[in-house]
Amino acid sequence: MILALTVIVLLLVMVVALLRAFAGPNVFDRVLAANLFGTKTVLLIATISYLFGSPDFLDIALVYALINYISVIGVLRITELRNEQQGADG
Amino acid sequence: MDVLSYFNYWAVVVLMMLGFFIVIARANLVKKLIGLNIFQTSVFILYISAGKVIGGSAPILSDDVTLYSNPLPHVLILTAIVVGIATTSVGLALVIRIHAAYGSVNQNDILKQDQQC
Amino acid sequence: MSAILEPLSSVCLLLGSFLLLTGALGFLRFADFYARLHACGVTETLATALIILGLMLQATDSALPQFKLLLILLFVLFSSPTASHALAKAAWNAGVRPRDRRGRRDIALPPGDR
Amino acid sequence: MELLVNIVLLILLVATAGALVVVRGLLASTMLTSVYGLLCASFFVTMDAVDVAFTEAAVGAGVSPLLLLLTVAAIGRGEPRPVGALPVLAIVLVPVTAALLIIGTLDMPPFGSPDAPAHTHVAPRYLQLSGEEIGIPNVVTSVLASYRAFDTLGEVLVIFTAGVAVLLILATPGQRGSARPRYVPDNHRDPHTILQIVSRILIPFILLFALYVQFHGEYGPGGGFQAGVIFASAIILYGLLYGLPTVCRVVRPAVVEWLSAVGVLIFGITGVFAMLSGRPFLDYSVFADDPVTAQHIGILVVELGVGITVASVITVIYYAFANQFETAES
Repeated sequence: MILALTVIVLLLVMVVALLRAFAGPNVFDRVLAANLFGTKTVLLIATISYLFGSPDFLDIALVYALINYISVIGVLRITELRNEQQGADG
Repeated sequence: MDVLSYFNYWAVVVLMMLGFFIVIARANLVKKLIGLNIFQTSVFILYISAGKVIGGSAPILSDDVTLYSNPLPHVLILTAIVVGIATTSVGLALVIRIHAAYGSVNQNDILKQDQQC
Repeated sequence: MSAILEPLSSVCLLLGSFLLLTGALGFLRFADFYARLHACGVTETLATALIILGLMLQATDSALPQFKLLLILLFVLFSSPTASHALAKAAWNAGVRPRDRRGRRDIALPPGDR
Repeated sequence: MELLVNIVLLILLVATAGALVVVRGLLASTMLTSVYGLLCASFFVTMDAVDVAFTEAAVGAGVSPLLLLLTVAAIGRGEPRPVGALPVLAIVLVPVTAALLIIGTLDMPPFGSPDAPAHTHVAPRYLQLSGEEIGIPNVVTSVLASYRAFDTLGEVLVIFTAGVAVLLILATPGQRGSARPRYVPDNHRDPHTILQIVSRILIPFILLFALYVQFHGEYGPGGGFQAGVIFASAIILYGLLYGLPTVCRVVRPAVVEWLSAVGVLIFGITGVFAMLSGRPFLDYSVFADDPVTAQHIGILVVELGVGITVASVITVIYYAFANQFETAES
């Protein structure tokens, strides 16, 4: 029961993150939204795995946590390097 | 007719059409590739939906489970995803080369430049 | 044993869910990027920890799920604040500045902070 | 509950795709692609496709947005252009196709019904007999690496070919392979100490986890494809934080290019090995007297080949793209 409630809350938060990802206004808001979305997905998968009683899903949650971190860092570094280059050129 | 039993298929159709729309309606080549990706994932979703059995569990054999989802679509799609990223990267590489040659990734600009030659 | 663990787990999950909701509300409503980052960056780490703790307190047959959850928790505790830090720094370097309460214009900063 | 999660996720997916149609900026599109990948992967989890979710998480939410972003960075974000003429052709064509497809879906078996045609042929055999014949719990791995290993060999070859193609397309004249770095990033201005230290702590664990996924694929979700992508993403993380020249010193481009061929060769030689003993291609029974042990060895070797190829091809692709990006403006 309480797990189902948590899942619903998580889905709600995912909807909010998605709204922010659509709205922007700048790219960092979208990155933040994607990051929030990623951590919520980790929790969602973990909770679902208990709700449905299949602990194999936890490996996936772990992968999500890793990938989420890597992609956020990647996005930031690439945008930053781009700005540096453009700053050097302009 | 039970709407819920067709909901997955319709979502697939909508996704596929959104991808299709991006591919034909947007002139930017990167955007076209994103559209192609959406198209591709809609096919993945179709396969995986077809493999689901209600009440089944993940196809990892265990003594206390009797009903499993179909493993065959999983195998096909698992490899298709990795192949998909490999082919997408070929497409992106081509986009980079096109940009180097034409100075643009907009299909209309590229066509215009081609006509001038 | 489970008579203690079960309510404890529920409390953790509920508290975590509540924090998530508040964070999401702030993320949606706040005026500028840094306020939004603050809203979800701060709540996120605690909420994640609470929810994972709540799940760990759920009864299972073996200890393996608990161990995996612990790994997830450790990873999130490391990576989530780092990601928030990186985001704030990148946004600052890119020229995003805090805004006033209505989100209309940038707040004037002392010259040294620009 | 299961159904509710399923429906909500699908609606979110459609909404994200819709936003991708509307949003014009390429950076914004890339971030939405990442969210799309995460949603897709969550959906696969609710559909019990754990292995697929694993792969989609690593690819759709990790590698694919990064490559897109590197491309966008290499070609420049692109100036906002005036909205062109209404795409009349698309607006006419898309609803017609959609209508036809929806009519087509009405003939499909209801979602999730256990007696759909897809579940009555071949699949029951895999589910019932793979436990005895192959002896490993994860049916997806049995099918992937044993029953349909030839199919998988084809997929691995496609991935290898894609890697070669990217190298060929992006190789600039006078430079053997495009992955040789020329640009040295200015790390003094912005050293990113916190990021570097945290990532330095995390990277060994990511690599360890990749190995766990690689060798645990017989018992739980995982296998060569997933492990390869996770391994490569750890290398990508290192490269992004320490710069392309540094990561090229740690993982030499020439070695990676070579390894991508080695993986395919391991897979192929496993097959040829069986032929040498007079058995069909990719028949694992030559490896041991006990058929189940033989299957175990065969699957382990084949998955290793897959893992090596996938990891190195994705690293090669990353090198090629990152080099384009870092040399793009200078």
